[in-house]
Amino acid sequence: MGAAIELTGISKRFPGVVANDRVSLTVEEGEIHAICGENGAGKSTLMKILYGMLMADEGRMVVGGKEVRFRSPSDAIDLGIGMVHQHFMLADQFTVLENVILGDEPTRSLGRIDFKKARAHLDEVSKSYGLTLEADELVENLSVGERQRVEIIKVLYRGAKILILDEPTAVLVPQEVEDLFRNLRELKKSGATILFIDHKLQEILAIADTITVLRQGRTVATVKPKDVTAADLAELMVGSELPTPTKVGSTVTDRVAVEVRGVTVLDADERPVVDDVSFEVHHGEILGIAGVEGNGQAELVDALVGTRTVSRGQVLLKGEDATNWNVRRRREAGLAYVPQDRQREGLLLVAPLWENVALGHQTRPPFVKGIWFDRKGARARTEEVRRDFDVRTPNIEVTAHSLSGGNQQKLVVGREMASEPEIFIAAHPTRGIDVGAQAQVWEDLRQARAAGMATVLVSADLEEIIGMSDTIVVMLRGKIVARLDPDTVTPRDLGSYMTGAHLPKEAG
Amino acid sequence: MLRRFAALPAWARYSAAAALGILVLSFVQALEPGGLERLTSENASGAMLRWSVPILLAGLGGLFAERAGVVNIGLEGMMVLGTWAGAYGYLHGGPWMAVLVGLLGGAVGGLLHAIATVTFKVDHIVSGVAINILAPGLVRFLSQYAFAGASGGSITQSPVIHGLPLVTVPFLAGGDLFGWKTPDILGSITGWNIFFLSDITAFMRGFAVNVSIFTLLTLAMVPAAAWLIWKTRFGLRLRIAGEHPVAGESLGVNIYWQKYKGTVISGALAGLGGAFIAMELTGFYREGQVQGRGFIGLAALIFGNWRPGGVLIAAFLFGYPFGTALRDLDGRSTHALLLLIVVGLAAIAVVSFRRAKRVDAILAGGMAAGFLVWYLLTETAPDWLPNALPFATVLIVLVFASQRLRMPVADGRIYVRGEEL
Amino acid sequence: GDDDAATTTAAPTTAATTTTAATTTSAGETTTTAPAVVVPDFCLEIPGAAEAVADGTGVTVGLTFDLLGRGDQSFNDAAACGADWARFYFGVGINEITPTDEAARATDLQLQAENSPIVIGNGFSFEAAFPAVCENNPDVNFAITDTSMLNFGATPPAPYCDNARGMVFAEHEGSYLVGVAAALKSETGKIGFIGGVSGIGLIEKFEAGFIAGAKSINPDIEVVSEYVSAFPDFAGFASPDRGKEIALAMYGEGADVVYAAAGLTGSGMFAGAKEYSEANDVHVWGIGVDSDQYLTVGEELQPYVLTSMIKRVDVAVFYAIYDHLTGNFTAGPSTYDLAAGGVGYSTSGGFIDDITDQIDAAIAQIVSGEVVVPTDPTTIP
Amino acid sequence: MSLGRRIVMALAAPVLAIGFAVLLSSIVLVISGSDPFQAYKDMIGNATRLEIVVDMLNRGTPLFISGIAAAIGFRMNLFNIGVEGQYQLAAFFAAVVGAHIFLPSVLHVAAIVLVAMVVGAAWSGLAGWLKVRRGINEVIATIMLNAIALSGILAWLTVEWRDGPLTPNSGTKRIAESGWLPDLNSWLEVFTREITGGRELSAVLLFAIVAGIVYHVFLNRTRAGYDLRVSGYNAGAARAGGVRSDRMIITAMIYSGAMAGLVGLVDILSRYHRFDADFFSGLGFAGIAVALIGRNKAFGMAIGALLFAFMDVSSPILQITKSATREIVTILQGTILLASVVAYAAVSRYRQRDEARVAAALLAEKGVA
Ligand SMILES: Nc1ncnc2c1ncn2[C@@H]1O[C@H](COP(=O)(O)OP(=O)(O)OP(=O)(O)O)[C@@H](O)[C@H]1O
Ligand SMILES: Nc1ncnc2c1ncn2[C@@H]1O[C@H](COP(=O)(O)OP(=O)(O)OP(=O)(O)O)[C@@H](O)[C@H]1O
Ligand SMILES: [Mg+2]
Ligand SMILES: [Mg+2]
Repeated sequence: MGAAIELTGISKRFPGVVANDRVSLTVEEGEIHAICGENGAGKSTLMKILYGMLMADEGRMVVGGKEVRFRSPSDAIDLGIGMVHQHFMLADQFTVLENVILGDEPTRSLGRIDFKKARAHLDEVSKSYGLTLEADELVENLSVGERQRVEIIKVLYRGAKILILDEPTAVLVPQEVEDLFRNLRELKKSGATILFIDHKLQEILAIADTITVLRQGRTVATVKPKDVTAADLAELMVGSELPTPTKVGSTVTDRVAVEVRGVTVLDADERPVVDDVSFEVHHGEILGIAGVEGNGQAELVDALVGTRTVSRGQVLLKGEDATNWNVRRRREAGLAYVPQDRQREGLLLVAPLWENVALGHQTRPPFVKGIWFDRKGARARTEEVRRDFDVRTPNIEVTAHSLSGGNQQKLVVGREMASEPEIFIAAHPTRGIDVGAQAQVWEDLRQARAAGMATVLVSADLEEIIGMSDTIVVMLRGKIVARLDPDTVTPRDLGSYMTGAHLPKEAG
Repeated sequence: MLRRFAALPAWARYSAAAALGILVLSFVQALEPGGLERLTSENASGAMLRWSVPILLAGLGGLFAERAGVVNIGLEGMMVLGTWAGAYGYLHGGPWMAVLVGLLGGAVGGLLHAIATVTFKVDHIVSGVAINILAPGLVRFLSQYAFAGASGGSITQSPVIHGLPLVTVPFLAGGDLFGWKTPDILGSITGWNIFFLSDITAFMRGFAVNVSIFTLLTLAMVPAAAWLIWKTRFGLRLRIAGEHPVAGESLGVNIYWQKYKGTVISGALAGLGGAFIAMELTGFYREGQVQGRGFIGLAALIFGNWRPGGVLIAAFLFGYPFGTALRDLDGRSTHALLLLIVVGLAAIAVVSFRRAKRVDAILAGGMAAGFLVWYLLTETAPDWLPNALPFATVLIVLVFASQRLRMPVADGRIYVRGEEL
Repeated sequence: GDDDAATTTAAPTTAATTTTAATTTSAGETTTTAPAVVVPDFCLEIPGAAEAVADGTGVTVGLTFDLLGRGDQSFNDAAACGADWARFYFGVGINEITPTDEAARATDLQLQAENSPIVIGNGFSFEAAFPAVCENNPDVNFAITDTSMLNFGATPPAPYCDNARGMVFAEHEGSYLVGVAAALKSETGKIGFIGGVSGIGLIEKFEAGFIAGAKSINPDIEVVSEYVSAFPDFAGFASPDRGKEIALAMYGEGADVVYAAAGLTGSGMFAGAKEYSEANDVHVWGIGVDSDQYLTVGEELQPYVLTSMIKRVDVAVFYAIYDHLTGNFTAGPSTYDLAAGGVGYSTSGGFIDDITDQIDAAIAQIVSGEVVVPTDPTTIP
Repeated sequence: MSLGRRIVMALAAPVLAIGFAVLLSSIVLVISGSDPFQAYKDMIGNATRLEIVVDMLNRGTPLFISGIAAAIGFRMNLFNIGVEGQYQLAAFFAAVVGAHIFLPSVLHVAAIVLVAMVVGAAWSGLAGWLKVRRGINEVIATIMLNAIALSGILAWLTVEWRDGPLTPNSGTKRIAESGWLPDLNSWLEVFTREITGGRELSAVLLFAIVAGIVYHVFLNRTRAGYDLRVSGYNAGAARAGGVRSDRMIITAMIYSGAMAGLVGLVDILSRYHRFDADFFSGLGFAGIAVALIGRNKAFGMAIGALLFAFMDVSSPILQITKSATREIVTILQGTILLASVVAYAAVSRYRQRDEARVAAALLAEKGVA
């Protein structure tokens, strides 16, 4: 049979970025075709072009043997293409049914929605694919896995024969990934073609029939899973050996820098999201916190930094009870912080770089002289950060908005490191930055560690956690469920602790 | 108990709330020294109705914009355009033309807001404020040419115009039906003078006696708006623009178009409200006659939790003290309203106390005590009270309830096609 | 000289244009015959105007309206009539300015003073701005309506400037007359009074006169009074919507004649009278104020305008200009009472033709001093 | 970006907006049968007279201060619609207190100013408190507080504290002369001829200048100003950076209200020396317009305030020269406002994109990946 989709020479440029550079891709009918690549490789862009959400600058698209030009997603939907986006596209305040039928509502006279018909159709679809859902439930009340099911049903409801799934596993726990894969295989059996984006090589190898690798906007290879190993794939993705974080010797001292004693953090509904957590971090030590996202790491970090109130327990910084200190006081005591979401918590996008570099340190030199904000000092420090952390920017007067994501991240890490902190709280410090910069951050962390900095490192990158940490703790549902030695633990082990497959070895 | 109440169907909830309101009013007026009957009279509800309609229209206007994610504090300006356009339309084609042109006048304001906020991505508040400043200047200028030549017209006012016909509903209030005078059911029951029951019928009769067709049409818009927003394709697509525009876009819904629609409808309704003021309340266009009703409409929208029924209740809540105070020839009705506030605050205090919200309970209790003292120490209320009362009421209610309100998630956010977040 | 007159007359004010379009030629056209000076036809004749002789050629009058401007069918139109008559008789030019807000009043007056030798400020709102302006322009004559221009801060109260005239009216006397009419026409024995703004010492005069006049006919008559707003909220003068609601309430409570001394708000009362009458198959009345409102409310409402208390702002303005032209301008308070023809009542519509004798009798009593009309409603038993 | 380019970018929006407004107004004037050039000539001719310049400065002063008050909020992403209520309430209390205290001249004036600022700050701070502690959006809160202040509190207190006989113009007791601010005529006359017509250049102008400088320096050059700005840019990042954005909201509202307190002082300290029915209202909303036109920048707002003042003060001449209707300035003002907010939004989006493009192009040039 022919190809379901044939893309040839697709290019897409954004201001300053070539997201897709003459990409070609052929997807056979009825296969599961995985697309992988680094962050920013252009995967989502390509898929959005295929789905009509973006228009390619150049290139040809052939769907089902016919050349097409999409002007909006409706055009793609009409040809049986459906897409599940990287970020959920669901309105919390809509019911499942409303979310599903939106844009394709069965109507009676006067534009009345025929809810009865819609519900019947929804039931039919969900039954035939074994995806059960409560049609009248508000999406607000659904779990992540359920939401994903809604997304998939949304696509199936429209009778899509070609499904695009953009990083569907990113938010799922392994159990849910299993379920998802089962569903995908079902779909394949019933004749669907599936395009599937993923970063996790093991998953790709497990499910894909064909794999296409993108790098810097170009197609670098199309391979069959049986012909490659994970390491091969990784090399295809980044163009070289993956740099591995390694630490040299131990610099752990006996002076405690951070002590967390039975800390509990409650969410808005008074449920514990961090549940009775205790640990110590010494000067010269890196404590890695591993865990599937959403298991309390973010809240724990907030509690350490002071942006979230601790309901029970204590946080001690350099021996002093800092539980009730505000952020500024903690920062002045030598704490630095790389937030996990740089745009939300790290940067002033509309402000020039030198104002960004002052943020969090504005009460101390070189940013302040008496009551005055020291612009000269701030600019000088910014130049330093730019140089030392290789922030690629024409000058330091541009707004943070105009930097690429990786450079934004480098700016944030650089500003925090430049303050020579004694305590460093880093949430995903290398997320979204290129290989060279990644190695650089690791090197900086190592140097600071040697100089006595105590680090709390939260990361989703298991290699990073294992390679950088002196001690690893694993968080699951708000509790510390394991303390592990990085020298002996494997990523596979770590993964099973994170998903709760292992019983906790040491109670937290 | 509240939960069980919330589970009732909408019509039952609204009737129960209305009955409760009238019950409280009956008590309050019975307690007023010397006794009163007028708080629940048909005149009271008639006046309330007249004074509520523009607020209701403004609130419904706000609803359509904000459901599409566009905050519209330009309602005031759009009402101003409506007052002027209504008068202009009347002078060039009579009352129905006034309705139409008033609607169009407001819609032009809405369109301007949409162009600024949707196409040019101007901050919603900024654009709204600009429209509020622009509108009065514009109509003053236009009046120079449209009205200043005519008899009775000037740069600040139009010649006299008239409203739509008044009707009295057959059977309910004894209106004529093809020349036959029907029985007056509500009137008869009121005549029996039974506590509470007669209060209810008297109050209801105010909705049926001598009401303008314009008023009736506006009231009909409430269920129509609810139906449109919750039950139709139009509404579903409008709402996605306010809740999660990117999701809508990803399913082929043109979000810009939704926002344009919502904002233009918003302006049109506000314009209708303006036309109502000019035609039905004032009898001509006159500079400054909107008097903040656009802002009150916005408050009604929030108070009504972005729902048509809620907006209706809020509009009544605002219209009632205004209407009552105007018909209050001896100052005692307004005084009785003080007691109403005491009752309301006391209820909040009790509920807060039972929910263990101590600060709220003390705050509400303290305020209730303050108003009670005021009530007991005076015999009439000052003239300014009705002007300030509705605003104070909204603020008080928001102080205790703003956490319970839920506005459309993406309300007020600038949406750029192709940009996530 | 000639040139000036030509330009001012060739650009007739808008109100004038409409009424006699036939006689006006388009502005700027060179016509051999000077266009006729027109006065809107709702303007009343000025008593004694025909005998007043003065030459105003080349003199401009700085006519400064209150915020509503010309065309308000009431107060400002009355002042405009006075000036229009002055133009008609004396050939003066008119510079009209309507301030756009409070802050503009002072600067607008100053601008007038720089361009005209006589400046009229219409309405008490100019009171605050006047003292400084009249003091700073000693060569200009100022006349302001509705306030005496006395500085009550001084003891005894003294005029602010010796070039400013404060023109006040005996509104209580005029209101007495319509009170008489109301009592004579009322069948229910209950009448109403709607005041614009309480607490400014002005509208209470109307109320007192009205009540006194009504009681002079029927001592048992019941008068319900209501003010639309209270100082410092001046919205009461410009809220027909509220006026209508209040009127409806009064008619609903049995009053069958209501007098509104509330500026623009009064038109709402007439609308209320119509609505109430039609809905209840009765005929209730409204009484107008300041100008003959029968002429301005529009045809549909005319059947409800019993009469109007007329305040001759036009007369005051006309004679201020006349006095200026003839060099007889006097400063300080000047009162326009019944005897001076400053207040009166209207008969348009003919609804009170049957009782004019009684009203005229009341006039005679007041003019002769036999009856002294109270100015404070609280002093009326 | 080069300096030249930056200047072009900065000026593009206002120039476009004003040009558009003038064009539109001219078209309107032509349609309505007037000669726009004559009208503008009359207005400009009038405005270049010394006396009108004084009027313009007097009118522009409160506009500018009101603009700053609004801008302090805007810089923090707070829409303080409540300047209107805040300044009137503040002026009232300042007038009442000022009339009842007797102090040596400088102290007397200082006390009046202080009262005005404190009252304005308190009323505005209340809105801040409602936002932070009770989650009420400041737009709604300030709209409600405006109404309560104006039709409630002021309506009540003006009656309670009025002085002298009941006349339409009665107001609070007049402030003793020690509490008056001397005029600046003699200063100005050093450079010009004598000012005629008894016009007095209000010394509140000096307050405005100082306020403008303080506003600029405080926000841009001080640490506390940095904190304030940062939480306006991005509250989340500010929090992580040790700025307590809750507190900043209340602080900003308090600063804004204190500034609003100064708005009414031209009337109180220089013109009427009391609060009365003639008190200048509407400045709060006009100030919002000034802030929007001036992009919250002190200099821009000064230009905006003068521009609006120019139009207000010089437009009545049109009623005398009869070259156009005076109301044309309302069109002009409204269009400038709307056109400038649209132009700013468009230019700022263009600039962002341009910056990103330039940044990326520069990088590509350097040959880095
Ligand atoms: N709307 C946009 N405007 C400008 N640049 C964009 C836009 N969308 C994507 N880009 C840029 O295009 C490039 C490719 O982005 P894309 O989202 O396709 O990456 P991706 O491969 O999906 O990455 P990830 O794994 O992080 O999802 C990136 O450099 C990104 O910054
Ligand atoms: N939605 C968007 N709208 C406009 N510009 C965007 C958008 N998303 C990204 N960009 C721009 O695209 C560029 C890259 O952004 P992004 O954060 O996706 O980079 P990245 O690919 O993660 O970074 P790097 O290439 O350094 O690893 C930046 O210039 C950014 O401003
Ligand atoms: Mg990316
Ligand atoms: Mg992606």
